[in-house]
Amino acid sequence: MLQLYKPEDYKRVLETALLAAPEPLSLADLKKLFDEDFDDDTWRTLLDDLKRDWADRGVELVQLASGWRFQTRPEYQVFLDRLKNERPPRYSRAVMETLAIIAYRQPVTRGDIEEIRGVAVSPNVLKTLEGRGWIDIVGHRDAPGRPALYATTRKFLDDLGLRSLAELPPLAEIERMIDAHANEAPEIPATPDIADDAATPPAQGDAIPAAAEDGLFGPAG
Amino acid sequence: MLQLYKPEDYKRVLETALLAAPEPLSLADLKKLFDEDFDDDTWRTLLDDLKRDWADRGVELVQLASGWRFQTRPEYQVFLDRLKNERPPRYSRAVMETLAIIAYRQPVTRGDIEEIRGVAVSPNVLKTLEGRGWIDIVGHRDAPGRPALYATTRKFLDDLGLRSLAELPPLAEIERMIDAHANEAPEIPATPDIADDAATPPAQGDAIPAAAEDGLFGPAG
Amino acid sequence: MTETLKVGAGDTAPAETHVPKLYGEPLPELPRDLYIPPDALEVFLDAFEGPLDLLLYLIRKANVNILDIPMAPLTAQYLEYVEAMRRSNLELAADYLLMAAMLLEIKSRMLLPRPAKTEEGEAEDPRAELVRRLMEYERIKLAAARLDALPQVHRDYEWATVWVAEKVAERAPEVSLHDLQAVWLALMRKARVKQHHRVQREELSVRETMGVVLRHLQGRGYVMFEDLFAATAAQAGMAGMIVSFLAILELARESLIEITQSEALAPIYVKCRDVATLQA
Repeated sequence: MLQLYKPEDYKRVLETALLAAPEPLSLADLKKLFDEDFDDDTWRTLLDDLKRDWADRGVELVQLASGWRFQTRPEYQVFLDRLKNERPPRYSRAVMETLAIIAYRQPVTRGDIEEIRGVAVSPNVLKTLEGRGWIDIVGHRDAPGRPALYATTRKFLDDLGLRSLAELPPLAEIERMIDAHANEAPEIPATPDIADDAATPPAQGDAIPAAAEDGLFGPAG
Repeated sequence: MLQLYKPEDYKRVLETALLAAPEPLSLADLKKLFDEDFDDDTWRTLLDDLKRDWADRGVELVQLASGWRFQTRPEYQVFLDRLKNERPPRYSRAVMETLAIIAYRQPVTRGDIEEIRGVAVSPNVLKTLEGRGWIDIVGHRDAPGRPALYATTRKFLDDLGLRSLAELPPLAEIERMIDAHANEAPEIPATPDIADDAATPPAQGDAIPAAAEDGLFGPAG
Repeated sequence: MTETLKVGAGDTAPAETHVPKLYGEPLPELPRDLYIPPDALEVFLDAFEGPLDLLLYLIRKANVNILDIPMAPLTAQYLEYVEAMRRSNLELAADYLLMAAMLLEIKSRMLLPRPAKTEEGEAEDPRAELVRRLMEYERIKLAAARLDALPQVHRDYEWATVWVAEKVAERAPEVSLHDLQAVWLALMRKARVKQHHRVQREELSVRETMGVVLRHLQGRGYVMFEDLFAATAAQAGMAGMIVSFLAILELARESLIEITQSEALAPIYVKCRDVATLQA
């Protein structure tokens, strides 16, 4: 049998028991581990020490009402979620279309969105996207009612793994795809320059909303 | 979201995921953790490194048939047993011999098992092994009655700490030992361990009573 | 090869003495280790997994060569065991009786002269099948013991199971670039279908497009050059794009718009010259 001499040895048994236990272990449980009968101060020292050992890890030792247990830190949840096979919830069609319109046509007003979608846009849709931190208001159009102009945020780029809006699937390319599908017959040869121009997204795409925010390119007035 | 920069950061996520996973994680699972696509060498280095980090602990990182997993070292079981209300039962010889036949001779029918053991196989023996998830039916032999063919599962390998059937204690070695023993002149005492192994009736506690186990015939007349 | 099984030297003589006869055949020697008190017989029986296990025990105990089993004493011992069970009114497993018949059959065949050698070599030994089965069983028996010795989860070790501290916050829907593109593609396709007849009816003219461009620029300040194309191309495809280009050139020539570019290859921005006068 494994012999325990130093405090380290006891701590190792403690750690092993806590890592293997499916339920929190009370101090009474933990005391069953060893023949020796430590006083509560010693136990406290052992457990505090162990807690400190795990201070910089993805797992931490916590004390709950029913005892001690190791548990994952919340910051690591996002990684653990990736291992789950369950499908993540999805946004409604209205939310996705609105997001796509804002992403590709920003800055746009609610009216613009409604015009493209052909239906009224519920305030909830915009609230959902604002709540997620993916869109925000970058200004107001100089038009009757001064409607708010929406654009996508840096968080939207981060969450979709984009460095800039320039990395969105290019518009011109998408439209060429539509053309290829829609009017298969009359192939109009495009002048290379124009096609290239249209296909090349702006170099600092994400600079546009920012610029509008700064008032540089904001509504003329 | 937590940003990962150094190999240490990745290792910490890996460690957290492996400690929290209810099942072994395959390399394919682990690859889901990160956006980055590491090559297999990098993965091997990360995992080997992590394994080394745990070299002196009561818990170790092991590679099993279905992936990687943290498990406690057997030396610590004596402590962990003190926290348990009941010890898991040891399987009877009937169960273990049936398991050995399935493991080494798979796929086999119940008839094959009876032929090798020389006694009828109780349905309870197969049910015990199926209940543990160690064997299952993988097909039927094209013979009268279409008897079920049994084979061992991935869980059997996982639960016994094996990566593949190739890691089973080799039968060939056992055969050499038998041969070595058999070829000796009868006057010369046999290799002690073999003679002991083979000639010592099992401890009573191990054996399920034959009457209950294999079904008895009427009194000999 | 002696036909008697060696018996452990320490064995004490049985208290009971009678002439051992099995099925009328006297035994050459008493199989001493088989004299078991009747109440212990059941325990003894339980210790064996079947006739093969019992035979292996007898063979290993006597330390004889499994490839050259002395059939007479082995059969005698086995039958004595079966007889003892019968005397104790223990129920006998069919498997034990079947083995008894097999042993007797082999023994009787051993007494017959061996048939002539076949072309392949020696004639088949009547014991061959029994030996094959005994060796196969012994292999499995050892394998079972080895398997049992392997560390087993929950018996010899445990899986590490760290609690996953799930956040209470509900999981946000995930959106991929692909989703976004697919939605946009569908929107554009729908828009095209809607506008198809209009485009066919109306002739694309440069002047009309100049109005579209101006309207597009209205109140927006600087607009990306590309966005102007995107706006018109959505309506009339490649032909529309060419017309838009001409319209923009014409607007610039008429000083209605301002086109700026900070440096070569930098984005080109377009802006209305006089927003106020163009406001509707």
